[in-house]
Amino acid sequence: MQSKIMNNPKVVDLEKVVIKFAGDSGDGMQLTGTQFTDTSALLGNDLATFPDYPAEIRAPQGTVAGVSGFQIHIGSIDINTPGDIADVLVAMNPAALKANKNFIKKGGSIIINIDSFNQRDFEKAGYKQSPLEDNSFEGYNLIEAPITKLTRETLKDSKLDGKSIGRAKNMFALGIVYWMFNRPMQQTESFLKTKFKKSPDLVEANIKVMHAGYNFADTIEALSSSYTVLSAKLPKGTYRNVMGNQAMSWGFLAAAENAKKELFLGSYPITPASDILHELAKHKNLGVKTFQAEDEIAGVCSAIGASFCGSLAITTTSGPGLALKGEGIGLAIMTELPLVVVDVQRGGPSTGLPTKTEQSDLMQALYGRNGESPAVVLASSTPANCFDWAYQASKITLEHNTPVILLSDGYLGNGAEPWKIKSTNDMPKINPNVAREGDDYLPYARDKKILSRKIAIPGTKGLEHRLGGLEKEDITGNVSYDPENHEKMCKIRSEKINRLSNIIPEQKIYGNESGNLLVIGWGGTFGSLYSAVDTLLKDENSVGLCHFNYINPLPRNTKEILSKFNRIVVCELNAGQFANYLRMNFQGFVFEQYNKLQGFPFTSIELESHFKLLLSK
Amino acid sequence: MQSKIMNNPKVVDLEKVVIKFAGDSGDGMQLTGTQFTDTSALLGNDLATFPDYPAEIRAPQGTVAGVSGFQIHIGSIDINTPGDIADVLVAMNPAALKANKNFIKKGGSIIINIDSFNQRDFEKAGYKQSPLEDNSFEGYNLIEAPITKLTRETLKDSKLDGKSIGRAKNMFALGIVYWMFNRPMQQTESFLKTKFKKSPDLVEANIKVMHAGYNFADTIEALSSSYTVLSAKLPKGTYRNVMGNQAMSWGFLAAAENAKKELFLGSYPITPASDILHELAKHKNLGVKTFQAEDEIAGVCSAIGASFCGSLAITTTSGPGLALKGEGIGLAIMTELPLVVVDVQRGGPSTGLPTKTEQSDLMQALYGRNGESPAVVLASSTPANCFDWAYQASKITLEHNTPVILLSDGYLGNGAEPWKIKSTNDMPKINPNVAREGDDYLPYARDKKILSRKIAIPGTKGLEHRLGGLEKEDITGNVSYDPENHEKMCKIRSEKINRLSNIIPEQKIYGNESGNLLVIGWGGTFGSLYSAVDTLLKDENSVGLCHFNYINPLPRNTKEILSKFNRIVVCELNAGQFANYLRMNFQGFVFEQYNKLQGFPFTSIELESHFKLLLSK
Amino acid sequence: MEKLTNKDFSSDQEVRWCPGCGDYAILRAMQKSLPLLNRKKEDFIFISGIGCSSRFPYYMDTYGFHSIHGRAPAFATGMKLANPNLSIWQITGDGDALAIGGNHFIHALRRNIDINILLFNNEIYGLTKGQFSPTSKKGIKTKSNPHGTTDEPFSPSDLSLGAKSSFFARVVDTNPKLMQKIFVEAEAHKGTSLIEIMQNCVIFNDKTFSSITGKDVKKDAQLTLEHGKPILYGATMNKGIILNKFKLETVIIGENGITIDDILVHDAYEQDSTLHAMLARMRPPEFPAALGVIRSVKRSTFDNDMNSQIDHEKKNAKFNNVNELLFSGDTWNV
Amino acid sequence: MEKLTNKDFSSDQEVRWCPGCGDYAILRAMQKSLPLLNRKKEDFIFISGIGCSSRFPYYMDTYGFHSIHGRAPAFATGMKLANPNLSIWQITGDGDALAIGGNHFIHALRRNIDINILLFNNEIYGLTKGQFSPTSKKGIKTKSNPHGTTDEPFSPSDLSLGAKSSFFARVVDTNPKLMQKIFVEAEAHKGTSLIEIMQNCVIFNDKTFSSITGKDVKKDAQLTLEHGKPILYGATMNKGIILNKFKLETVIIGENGITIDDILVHDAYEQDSTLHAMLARMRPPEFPAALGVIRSVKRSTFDNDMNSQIDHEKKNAKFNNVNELLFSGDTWNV
Ligand SMILES: Cc1ncc(C[n+]2csc(CCOP(=O)(O)OP(=O)(O)O)c2C)c(N)n1
Ligand SMILES: Cc1ncc(C[n+]2csc(CCOP(=O)(O)OP(=O)(O)O)c2C)c(N)n1
Ligand code: SF4
Ligand code: SF4
Ligand SMILES: [Mg+2]
Ligand SMILES: [Mg+2]
Repeated sequence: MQSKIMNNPKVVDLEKVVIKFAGDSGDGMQLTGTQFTDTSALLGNDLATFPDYPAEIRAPQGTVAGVSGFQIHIGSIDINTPGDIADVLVAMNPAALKANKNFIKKGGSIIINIDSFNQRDFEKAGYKQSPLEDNSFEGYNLIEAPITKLTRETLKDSKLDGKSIGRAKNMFALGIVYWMFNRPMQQTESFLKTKFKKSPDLVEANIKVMHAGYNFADTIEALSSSYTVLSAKLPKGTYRNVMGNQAMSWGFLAAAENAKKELFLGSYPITPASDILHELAKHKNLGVKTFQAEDEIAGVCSAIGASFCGSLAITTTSGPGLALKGEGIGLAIMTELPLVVVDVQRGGPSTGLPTKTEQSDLMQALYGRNGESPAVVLASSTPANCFDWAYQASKITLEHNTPVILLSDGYLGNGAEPWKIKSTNDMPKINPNVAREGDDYLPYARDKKILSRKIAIPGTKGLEHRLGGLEKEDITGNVSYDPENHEKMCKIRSEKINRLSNIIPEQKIYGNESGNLLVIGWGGTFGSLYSAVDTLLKDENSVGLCHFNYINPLPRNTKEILSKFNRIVVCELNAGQFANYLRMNFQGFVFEQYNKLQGFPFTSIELESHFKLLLSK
Repeated sequence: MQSKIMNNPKVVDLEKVVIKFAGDSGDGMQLTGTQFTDTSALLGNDLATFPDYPAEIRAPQGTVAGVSGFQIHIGSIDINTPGDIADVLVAMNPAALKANKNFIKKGGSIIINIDSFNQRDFEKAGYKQSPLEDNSFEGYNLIEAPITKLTRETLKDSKLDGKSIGRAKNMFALGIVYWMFNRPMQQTESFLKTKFKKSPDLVEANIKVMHAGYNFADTIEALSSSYTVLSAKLPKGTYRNVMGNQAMSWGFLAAAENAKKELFLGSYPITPASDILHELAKHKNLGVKTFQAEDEIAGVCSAIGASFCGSLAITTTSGPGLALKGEGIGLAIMTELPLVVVDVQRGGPSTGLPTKTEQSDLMQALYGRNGESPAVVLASSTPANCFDWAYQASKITLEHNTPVILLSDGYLGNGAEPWKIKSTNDMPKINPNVAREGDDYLPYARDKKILSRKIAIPGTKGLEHRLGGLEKEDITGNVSYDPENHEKMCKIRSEKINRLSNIIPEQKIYGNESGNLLVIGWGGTFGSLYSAVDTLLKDENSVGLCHFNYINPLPRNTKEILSKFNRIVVCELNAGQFANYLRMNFQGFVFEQYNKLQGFPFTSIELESHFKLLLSK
Repeated sequence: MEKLTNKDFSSDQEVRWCPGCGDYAILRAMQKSLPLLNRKKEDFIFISGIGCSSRFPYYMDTYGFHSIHGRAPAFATGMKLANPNLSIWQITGDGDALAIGGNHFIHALRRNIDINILLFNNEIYGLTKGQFSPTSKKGIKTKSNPHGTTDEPFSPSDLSLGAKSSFFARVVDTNPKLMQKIFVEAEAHKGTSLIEIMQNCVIFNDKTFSSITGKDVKKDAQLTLEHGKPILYGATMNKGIILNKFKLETVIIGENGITIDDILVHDAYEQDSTLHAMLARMRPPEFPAALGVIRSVKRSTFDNDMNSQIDHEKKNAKFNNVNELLFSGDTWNV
Repeated sequence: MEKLTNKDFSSDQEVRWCPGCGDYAILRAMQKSLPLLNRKKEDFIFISGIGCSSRFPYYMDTYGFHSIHGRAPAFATGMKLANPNLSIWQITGDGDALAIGGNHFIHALRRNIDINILLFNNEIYGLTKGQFSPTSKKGIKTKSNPHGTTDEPFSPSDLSLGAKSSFFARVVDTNPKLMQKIFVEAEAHKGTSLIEIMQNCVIFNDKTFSSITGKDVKKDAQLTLEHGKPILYGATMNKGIILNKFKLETVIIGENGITIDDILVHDAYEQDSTLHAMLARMRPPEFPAALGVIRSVKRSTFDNDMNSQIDHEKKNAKFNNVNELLFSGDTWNV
């Protein structure tokens, strides 16, 4: 083996490190990344992760299109994004190096499986010749490890077949990285024991290879030292690592339990929302009913049917699916039934960039239906708080009997971070607004304050009534073509949502409460905006961050916040939809925009430098 | 027979008259109205009509829900709306009287079929006792005609069965009204001869009854005189009477012919858009292909397929159908194919008020799709100009290869007015932007100026290529997941539409070019806004009307216009969607709103009084 | 349980179909059938899409839902999964079920969700004023194709049997007795019970079924199947159906040596749908049209399978409440 | 016309299916078949929905359209109506065609629009990483139901025959020769030609067809139908299918006095689909699975009917251009 140290390795910042594992789709990089994540989490690091994989199940082996990556950001300090740029890259083949060449910090370490750096693989990656021979990676700490060879060597006495031996090489890479960051291997060992419990040979082989990698790193002295990232100073409590889609699923489970409702999901698979269906489908033991419908329309309609019959009913999808659900959502608005619609946004328009992230369904969520059809719109903003927003969406829909659209995105859904586990006992109560047997029931009579009607659930004696999509007569709920009644009902449907702003908390600001620059964001960009603003605040810039989770209605103090800053910039992963929405709602302000439409999150660096520019002008 | 003249009949304004025919759904009021319309049109009156019928095919006979009405406004002056309030009402039963009691001008004439004013019919209409016995209609000219009896009497020797005889009574009413307004009966006679050409008995009977009605009116002297409405001073030319949906259909026929394209319509029936399908289905002789699809999604997708293969392809629907088409429209945006989507709007949300008019699909047209997916949005504004806007939508979509959404509404679609026939030779040329055999074809290469790509039509040798909904690489059109490319393509798709504003005409103002109050409207409200502003202008108020047909992009001089007025009021039959859209696009203006959500058009009177209020403050 | 009557199932809403519409008779038959089912009034839901027929729920004094066009099977599926104790009746038209709603229709049948579907087949779009539907006879002239349709129609029986329908019955709107009988059998059947009702639209497609329902022809044009009984019809029930190789044939008992023993005996319970499909395809003038319960076979239902699975998982549960899940697996304390 | 080869139909785009995916063989078979059709290259369109299989058009150097999920039949219908001279090939998966796209699928078959549909049936959603599909075997464990599906699957043959399919063929992805033969026959058939391809997804549903395609079993587990030929199979072609009353049975020639004359002769042209459906339903272990062209019957096509109607109307035209229409009827001069 050979280790070309092209330069003295710069000392990586031990407060936080970004590591990216990259290889072919078949190289097991997602598993490697997850293992490193779990081990780091157990050590008490704060962290955030983001997987990045191709749209094809298996794109051609060895090509750039086929590269699968997993990025993890760990720190002893507050971590809010998976990091802009990697301190350490593991590249299992030339394509992985090529795909990530702009994502490695100058002077960072690159661990390379040198066995895959041959002419055939260069060509597959679209390199004419070895990228290691020219000067492309001068200034980096290049660690060339013969990972394939040493894995085979390690397992030469194993009973495994060649294919399985080949597959173990990710464990070698993981071993190297464990050594680099001084991490124990027990967590992964016990994981392997559970995962392959039916095949002790596999367990043994994988553990052996991981240790071989670890020992290899220990021996080669490719790095001047190994690093430690101390545990973060997180609030006291029990933690676990959660992905956004998983947290979202669990939030619904918790809400259903606390509302004493059965949870019903009607859904059709679509990237990147399918994992919510997968996650909930696991938990039949908690009574959840998941219905994989024939399409998105059946997904939303079955949920409305279940809602009418008393379930906490949700439907989950991504952009193109939301387009199909518009008519159904309109019916839920007219019939004023509880319903949560989750849109895990991806790149659009049309099929667009299905595995990439974006925030471009906001307008569709607000207006993608015929007629005046206002719905509550919420957005989660970190992988972990997908839990809270699923819970909150459920609470609102059940207590106000009005549909809620909850926006997440591919970045949140697939991203992960540690979550301080809440007990269901500590969550806000949920009191579904339901009529009971014996009530004097008029389907469209309303609570004076919150303006919501009570629903009556089939099976309840004496409350038989008919709902439907034709305009309803106020109070009775009978069909009505009366002109004045229609106008009145349109106003009620909209006012019901506006009144929610009396109930939801005031919008908070992070940083300065007034001053020079107000940074506005919503949904999945929280981490990057927070990091960027945080850095600026450390330099005592006059800046505040106002990040929205309530979109419709907006918090009641929004206007007040806007009026306290000289300059406002709205940052979104779209062409300016929230900025436009603010313009509709608040006249007399100038909303500048900062937008990105590249299928990737903002980097903190690009935000910082843009904000600095704004602050300096 | 009895004619109670409760008052001296006020002399009706001979410049213009509003007449409303109302009766049971089975009473043939639509036919009666159409006949009066056609006759008046042939006499050279300007006019506008509006049918108003129940959502049920036949609601229970004799009830208010079952009343079918047809309103016509004729004049020797410019007529822009079917009128706010009737000068003459024909009420075939008590329900018809009840349904229209607030729509008759104080002192106007009410012709009543007294044979239907009996206790049973009062009750069906929800009257406790005869509305003629109390003082409700004091101050009106009430003409009580025994229409049923006299019809039977007239036909006592006819060979027709009782049912057919009963059905002829609408002709009696028509005869009365023809007499009142001094109209000849020939047009209707020849109409009857064609319509019932297979049954000479029916022809004879209907003509006989109409004459009986005419003679009856001549005899009874219920009216101090009969009236004449002189022919209007319309520009020279050949005229015909057209309904909005018909005009729209014909506009597409003309566009296809001038573009040398086959016309393809993929559609699924829905009120109030179905008549476009019906109209186009008639004209197979002109080569048009109408495909009644299994649903709206197949409607839009078949149209996109036909467009790819070289047709001028359209799909027609109303609000709930547009909701279903969103995903398909997104694909047309990504593939940059020509496509016209017509939405004849009705009352929403959900099934809403299917037979009533509204303008509440604007936001859906602009934003009802996933991702950043801008489409051209146009709106027709009078029944007759539905022709022009269908033509213009076709021209834009074929020349710019980008989908166009054309908004109409139930009021325009079913309304009618005289149309000065244009020859197809006098219409603007249409030059479809198509690649030819031998061209050096790159599917996503663009015209530098208008930014549109060329389409290549299957069957063209050498231009084989693949389209799809995944993000396209600039120039080549290959699938691309490249971040920068995605951002670039999103910008191009939006810029392509913005550039159209260089090509479309500047926005015009009616009335003052600057001053106190700018009235803004769009689409189907033109007639009422124009009438109201016209009246105010006659009183020398400082007011201008800016009525939009181009919604996206907006005309390039819009901002300039806005800045010339002290006050701006945006008037819409929704909760303020265009006002919000203007707020997004133009900051620094105060847009006041005037909205109505009652399933009916604005009346000129309510607009006038509101504008006066604004002008006085 | 209190005894219910048809009055208990009539809502206070005025019925708004055209005079003479076949829908009235179906409504009456339904209101008379429900009391026979021995179920609580509050346990019924009528769910419909959009169409003339889809207004049906408004006239029933039960829980009801007049939803959106074509999607009723999806709503019904959600309802039944949410509460398997309910008796769910879907009302749908030929356009609603087979045009825009075709997909949900076949998927409901495939899954065998335990609901009852009444398909009001009038071979036309009534509510939107008379366009042809996917069951309209090829060539009829309607507003949307004044030159005659070029669409080959679906056969509701073939399509639904192809989609694995476990229960298929057919009736005409002029036979209230048979409707009641079938409604009761449909409710008893576990799984998706599909009932095709040949319904007359007096306004837009009058007499489309007259070759079957016409007073003059009906004795020879209708055949009512009963499980386990020989397949006979005619004024004196002297005509019957036999199977000759692979084809059905009509015969007259007593002629050509035919006796009652030659006549096919109806087996609605046979899993193989081949013969059911052939019987359902019979049409005048060659054959009488088959009415009654043509197919009724046992097959596990979707709602029951899902609930058994949930019960099983609950019994073998790793977690009994959400807290146990939240704190399970790899956690750590700070 | 210039002679084309398979190379002429290979686009410059890199094929991106998983190594070992059944889709590769189908692609190759298609590229070899098209030159046999004697059509111009520019007259082909490949239209697909979304799914692994739906990427197919990118790899064909013809006109192509990778549309949206489930809607390919609707696009194809518009294409064929717009230009009846084109040869249109729809590529679709079991999810694309039978889940979200079920409605367009059955309507295309009913109308008999003249297109060819290749149904890549791998009994799984490949692209979205392995959820069960409407053809997945009941009980299989997938991500979206880790406890085993409770969905009864569609039988593509029953569903499509129930929807009046005029052409139904079946083939396995391991038999390129038969694929080519069927593709050529499909193109020759006027109407909707449906070809079910049993396609292996190595990643998410590997070996789901192994009881049919397994090397060890395939001689006895596959039967290739040919019109007019007796239905024989087995390594030595000594096994056959007979019809016993209403059921199919397998027999061995020479045993129990069975001779070749007892064996059923395949009639793909028979209008009555009963026997086609029965043959298509055969499955191991009781029966071999039927491959080849199972049904191919003449029925007028939707595109042809529409065009004849238009031709007829043009011949009897009241107006020959739009101006004549605009100025027709009641007009007046000012
Ligand atoms: C999304 C949508 N598309 C179209 C319509 C218009 N529409 C309402 S009912 C109907 C068809 C009705 O036919 P059918 O289902 O046979 O019912 P029938 O009126 O004959 O009882 C149509 C096309 C609608 N309401 N919603
Ligand atoms: C509207 C919409 N819903 C869902 C999806 C996600 N999706 C894409 S392909 C697919 C199913 C693929 O299965 P199949 O058609 O069997 O194709 P295969 O991948 O197995 O070839 C799904 C659910 C989508 N792209 N669009
Ligand atoms: S239109 Fe036809 S189906 Fe509808 S209510 Fe009238 S008669 Fe009945
Ligand atoms: S996931 Fe399955 S179907 Fe898709 S490309 Fe891979 S092997 Fe083929
Ligand atoms: Mg119908
Ligand atoms: Mg599949």
